[in-house]
Amino acid sequence: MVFLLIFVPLIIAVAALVVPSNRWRPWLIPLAGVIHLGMTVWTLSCAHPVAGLQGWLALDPLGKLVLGLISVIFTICGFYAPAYLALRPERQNRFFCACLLGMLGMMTLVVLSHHLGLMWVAIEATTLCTAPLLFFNHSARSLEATWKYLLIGSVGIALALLGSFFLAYSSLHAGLVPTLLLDDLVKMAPQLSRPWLHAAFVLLLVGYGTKMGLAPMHTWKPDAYGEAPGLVGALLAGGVTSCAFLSILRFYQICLAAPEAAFAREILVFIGLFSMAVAAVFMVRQRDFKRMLAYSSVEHMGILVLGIGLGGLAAFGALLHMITNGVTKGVLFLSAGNIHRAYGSKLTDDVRGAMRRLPVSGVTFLAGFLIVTGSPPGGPFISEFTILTGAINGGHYAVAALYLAVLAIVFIGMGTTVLRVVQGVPSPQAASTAYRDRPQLVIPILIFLGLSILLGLYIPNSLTTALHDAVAYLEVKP
Amino acid sequence: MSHIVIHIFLLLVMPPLLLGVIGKTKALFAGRIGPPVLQPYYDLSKLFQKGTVFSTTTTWVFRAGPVVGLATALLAGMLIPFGGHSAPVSFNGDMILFAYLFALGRFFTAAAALDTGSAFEGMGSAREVTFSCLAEPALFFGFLVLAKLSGSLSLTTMLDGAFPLGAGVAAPSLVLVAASLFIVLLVENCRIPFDDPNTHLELTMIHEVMVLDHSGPAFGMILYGAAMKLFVMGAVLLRVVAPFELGNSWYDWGLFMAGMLGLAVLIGLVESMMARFRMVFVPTFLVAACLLSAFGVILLLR
Amino acid sequence: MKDFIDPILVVVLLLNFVALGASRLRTLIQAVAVQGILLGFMIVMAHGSFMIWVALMAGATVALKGVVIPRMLFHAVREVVIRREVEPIVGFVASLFLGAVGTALALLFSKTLPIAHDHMSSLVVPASLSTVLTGFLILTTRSKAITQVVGYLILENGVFIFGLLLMEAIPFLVELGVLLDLFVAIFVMGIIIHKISREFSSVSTSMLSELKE
Amino acid sequence: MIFLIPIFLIPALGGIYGTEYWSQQAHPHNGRKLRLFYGLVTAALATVAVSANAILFLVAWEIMALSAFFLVTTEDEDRAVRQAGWLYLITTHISTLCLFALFAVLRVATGSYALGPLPVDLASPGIVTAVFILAVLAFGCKAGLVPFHIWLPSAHAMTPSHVSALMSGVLIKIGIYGLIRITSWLPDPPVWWGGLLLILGAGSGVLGVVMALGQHDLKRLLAYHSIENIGIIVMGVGLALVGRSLNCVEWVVLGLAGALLHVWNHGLFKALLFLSAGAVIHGTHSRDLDHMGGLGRVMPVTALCFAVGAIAICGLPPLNGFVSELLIYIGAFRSLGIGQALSWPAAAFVAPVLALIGALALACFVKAFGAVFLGTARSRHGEHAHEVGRAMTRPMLVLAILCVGIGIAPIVVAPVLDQGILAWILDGTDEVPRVATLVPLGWVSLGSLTLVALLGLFTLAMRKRITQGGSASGITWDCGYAAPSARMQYTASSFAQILGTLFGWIQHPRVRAPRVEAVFPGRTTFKSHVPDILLDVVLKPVFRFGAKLLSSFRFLQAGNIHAYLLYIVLFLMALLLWR
Repeated sequence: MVFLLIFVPLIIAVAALVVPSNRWRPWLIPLAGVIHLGMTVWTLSCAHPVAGLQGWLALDPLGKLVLGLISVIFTICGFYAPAYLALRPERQNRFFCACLLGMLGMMTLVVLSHHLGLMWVAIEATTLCTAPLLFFNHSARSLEATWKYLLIGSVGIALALLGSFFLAYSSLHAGLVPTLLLDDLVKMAPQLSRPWLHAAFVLLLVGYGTKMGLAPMHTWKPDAYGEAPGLVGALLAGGVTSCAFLSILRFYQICLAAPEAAFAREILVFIGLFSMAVAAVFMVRQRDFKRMLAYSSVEHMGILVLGIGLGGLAAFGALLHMITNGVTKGVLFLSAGNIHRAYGSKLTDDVRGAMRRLPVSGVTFLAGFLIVTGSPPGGPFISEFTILTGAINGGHYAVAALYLAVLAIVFIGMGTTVLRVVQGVPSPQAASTAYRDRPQLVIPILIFLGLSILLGLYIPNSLTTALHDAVAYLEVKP
Repeated sequence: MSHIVIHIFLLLVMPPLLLGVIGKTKALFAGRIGPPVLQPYYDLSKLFQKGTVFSTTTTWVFRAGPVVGLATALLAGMLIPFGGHSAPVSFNGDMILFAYLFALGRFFTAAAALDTGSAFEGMGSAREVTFSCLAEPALFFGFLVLAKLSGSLSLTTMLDGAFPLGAGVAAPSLVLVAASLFIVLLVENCRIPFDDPNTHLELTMIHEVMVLDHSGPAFGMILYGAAMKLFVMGAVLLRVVAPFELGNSWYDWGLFMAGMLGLAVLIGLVESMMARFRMVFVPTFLVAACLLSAFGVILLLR
Repeated sequence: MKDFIDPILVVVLLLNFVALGASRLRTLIQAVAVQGILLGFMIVMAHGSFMIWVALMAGATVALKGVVIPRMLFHAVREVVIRREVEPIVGFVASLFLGAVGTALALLFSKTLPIAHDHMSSLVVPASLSTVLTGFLILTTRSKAITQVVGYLILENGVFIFGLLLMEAIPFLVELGVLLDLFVAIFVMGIIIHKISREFSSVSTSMLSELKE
Repeated sequence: MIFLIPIFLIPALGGIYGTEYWSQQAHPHNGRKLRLFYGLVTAALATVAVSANAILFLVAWEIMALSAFFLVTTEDEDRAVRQAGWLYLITTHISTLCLFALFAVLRVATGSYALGPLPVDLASPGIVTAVFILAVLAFGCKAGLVPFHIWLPSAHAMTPSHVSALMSGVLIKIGIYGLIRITSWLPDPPVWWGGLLLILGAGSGVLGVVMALGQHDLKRLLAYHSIENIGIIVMGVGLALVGRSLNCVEWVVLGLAGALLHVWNHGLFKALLFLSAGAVIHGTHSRDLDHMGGLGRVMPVTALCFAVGAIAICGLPPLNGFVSELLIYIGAFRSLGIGQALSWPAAAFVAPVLALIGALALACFVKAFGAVFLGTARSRHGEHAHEVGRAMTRPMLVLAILCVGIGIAPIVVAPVLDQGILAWILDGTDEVPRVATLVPLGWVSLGSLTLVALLGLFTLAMRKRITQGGSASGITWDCGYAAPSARMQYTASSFAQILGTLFGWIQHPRVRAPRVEAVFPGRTTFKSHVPDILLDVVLKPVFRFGAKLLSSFRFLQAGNIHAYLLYIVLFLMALLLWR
């Protein structure tokens, strides 16, 4: 089963390279999504532990959350893909489809791998798969974005590799058998050499933080999200970043087991707040609404890291936030993609009155904005509120105050841009483009939106249990 | 019961007399003989006989102005103790009703003035409402002092001359309040030096300019209501300044009437001796009145 | 065998300085290629015995880092570059100075970390760190896209040097995966450089600053 | 409970009104949307008022806030509407964030999301104070208390009128509801809480009415009066809170009864005023006071209703506004009996402040009423006005009758107020006096009835005299000027001019006045505009500066990949040196 989860998308990716028809090929994406989702559901529901390759691959409670999330996001995005690609008949989509599917396989591998080296390989592979996706538009701007993404991402990940080596060396130094197997490392964590562990954690945080888009390593994000199709943005912001987050969690787990919690928490809280603040700074007076979404992603990655750093209830909130944010980002990126298609521009100078021009996408864009900024009754509201409660519960009053202040600035900054886009009257040339909201293009968005609101109103028991399991798994007591 | 009848009788009959006394005082002071003291009664009866002219721009508001003005003044009069006698209507918080009744009257008088659509009347009503904005706090500071001194929330007991805290505590505050109330009285009843009821220069008037367009019985009602307002406020001031009682209730009535006439003479004297202030100084004096009575409150803080 | 590692590491460090001081693209790429080949040798030496997978690993490293990737880069240079100078943002002398400072820092920093002396040469950690820093230096101070690729390669070399300490811990498959990833990354970068040169008729990344706030 | 009645009453009446005011035929694009959110906001309001769980409260709260946002932006093609909506959205979101913090603190203190009184043993002073401050911030934003009122004028002015009625009549009251609820849960309030509320209330009251005086947009004017009335209500709450700290039950009863009754009353008469204003706007298609005039003759019902609302809002007898202000007044005067040296003047200053507010409100409403309904039309807008249909007049009449009803027979509502007060005083084991025993409501009724009787009598008398004496009609006497025109009337702006100069230091009017140079000056214009002191004079420049400051960090993301890589190195080194 474990292998199937990884290889089915890869096989379909190969098939995508082979299928000749530009028109039918995109349908492989929802097909892969559905199969993957089905297998995921089956895996999640079966009781016995899923593992393979002598502990190299295993599905732990954290992995379950992320696996479910990426599978759902990919499937919904998958159904959006054929309609989107049909809008771009002039573009050859062979590599696009293949890379998308390859990305799914690699993300699954990241989630499942319990060997830190293997995980590194998988994450680098997602980076490489993403590059052609970003380049889909073949414009000078997209070229530039791809270059920056690739170089910054690779450099960051190289640091993560160094960090992984440091970690292995810390076990070696302690006179243990050097290993990169997660479970072994957690077990022997208390004996690990502290200076090496510290250095390793910092390197890994910077490395995978680059991939996740934490400030100040986030610089590729606005460029990449700004130039990529909305579909890719949704997958990056909801899926790939979650995978990077997961990999940070893996190392955090080792730190907690070490026990070096104080050190790790301090750094995570600092980076979290710093990312939120940087995102807020750049969201103010942002004219490009896709770049704005990128900064929003930076902000929410900051929230995730902050919540984990605060620990306890806030960690629960952070894991929930990973899911709610991922789903809501789907709403935002796909809506933004539609708006971009309809207006042929993503600058607020040109884009006005989206609610009139695109009755569905415009409204979902606005709704997504409100939900992602934490307005009840959206999913992020519950998670952000839980993180706040966790912060106050832990006595971090200053952190809570900063958190709220940044949320307010972000709301103001983001709202200015979003309202400019959705309200008002569209210009005549915007109304004349061929694009119209079609069911295929909006139903995936509506599903995302429905999920997002549902999570705000009602969290299923199974999800709550899964989250509690994950927190318990993460915050092992030494 | 008989006291209530007397109260109502005095309230209905005596107000124009005050106007007559003021006019006579001014005339005598200027060395003229002046109109008879009862002249206001003649004026009123003449006005009530006359026909009325209504402007084509006016509505029911214009007609309501005089009616409300008179009715509120009358009702307010019922709340005030005349001399040592308690008011016919007295309950906790009646001073607020007292103040707000005049406000209601003002609302309609000013609205009626605006109803004519004339710039002059508009000017008058603007001035009226503006100056009352400053007069009201002064009045309420005064009430605060009285209520604190008497430990009561009703005008009758507030003004009964008994001060549980002792006259030594009361006197300084009362002097300040009396001064403040006198200013308020002059302003609210459009007397010199704040307003000139006799001038013909519309631009300089406050109250008179508001009623330029009223005629006949309506105008009569306005004059009557204005006189009653003067009377009622005078009665309050009188009790603050001189809360004396003679012991015999009938003598008390006599003392009250004498006091009111004395007050009228005082107003006449003030009007004769002072020139009208420039309009821009009126607010300054009202603020001063506010401060006077506010100091009255502060003195009680000891 | 392990005794040879130290001298080789010194050569690697010297190559860092060559890379920093190189004014011609060819020199730069050649320096990296030599570094790659030395890395392959060191794998064998670090392990101390000839096993099949060690030989395979070393062979793959030499082939990729020493031959294939440098050839790809040379090809790219021939293909797209009109001017074959390095075009530094910070001058060569200054870069060399910074590189020296970086190496000193790396030495100092590795002093603060406890090192298992009996296990391996004491030069591995500082050499690795200083190579990483050199990589960063080239990445941040050279304006051409190709030089940045080279910088990335040097950075990776630094990481690989550290990996010498952990031959037992890192399974063969993972090593191969890492190498494969590296290769694909460079390959994709090469493609992009090609596209950039067509798009902008220059490979200087200073042209690539269209996307900004 | 007390809040539910207006929550259901006013939207219902507004809904009927809306069928004509914003009919589907006239507004095909947004009519449906408007009605959807109108219903949604009502439901959410009711949910907020009954919810006993923090999460439910927040969800309902936000649905309410967002629906109101969509109501405000009904006509989003208009730039001013968009700005108003945006401003509203920012403030309401900040209020929501404060609520987040509030409920998070409560949750930490009690360990659950259930809302209820905070047990004394769990309440450390720090937590209680934090909750109180956050409550003032959050609910103050919603209620439009100065200095959190910035959103209110433009939001009220830009919405359809029945929505303004709903917002002003009910929505902002939910802020008061929250404040009253939260304060009732907290044990042992210190005196400064009440003092703070008194000061904020007084500030809102005076500032609101002074700003209202400067307006010449009818609905903005009404909106500023909402701020004023919220101030009055908060003063009542503050009085009650001070009373609770000092164990003076009478203050509590009077202050809270006044506040609660004023919540009702303001709901009634402000809704009435907004609906009347809506009728005027429907008839004239303008909101500018200086364009109107003389509508009393063409729109008699509306004029009557507006007059009733105006009298009620000024707190004049015999209408309902008087009763609630009377309660607060008596509460303030009662404080005089208490011997404590510094507490009674603090409470007692409420009385003169209320008097000042009342007088200013009167000035303002004479201005508004006069400028809209009296005199003659000042522009084309006014000339084409017509009376509105029954669907609009009937709800207004119902509200007017209710205003009169409460004014004349306040005793009817006293038991309900008693219930509310008992619910607020949780530890009310000792005897709580009834409202009716503290305030002579019977006398008030008697006074009001006498007044009405006198009015009737005098009216009859005058009518008789007039018919006997004969009457004629002619044009207004203009002191002999031969060619009067409608434009020579005193305008709303000129009406408020003297007060404007008195309060110029608060209003900061922006005036563009012509200089008269020649003997026969040419055509010229005069413009004045009173910006909101906090928003336009203080906050906007601050925000602009803030945005500029933040934008100055833009250079960090200048597109240079070398710089980006450098950030990574530097950050890495900084973190390595962290310990």
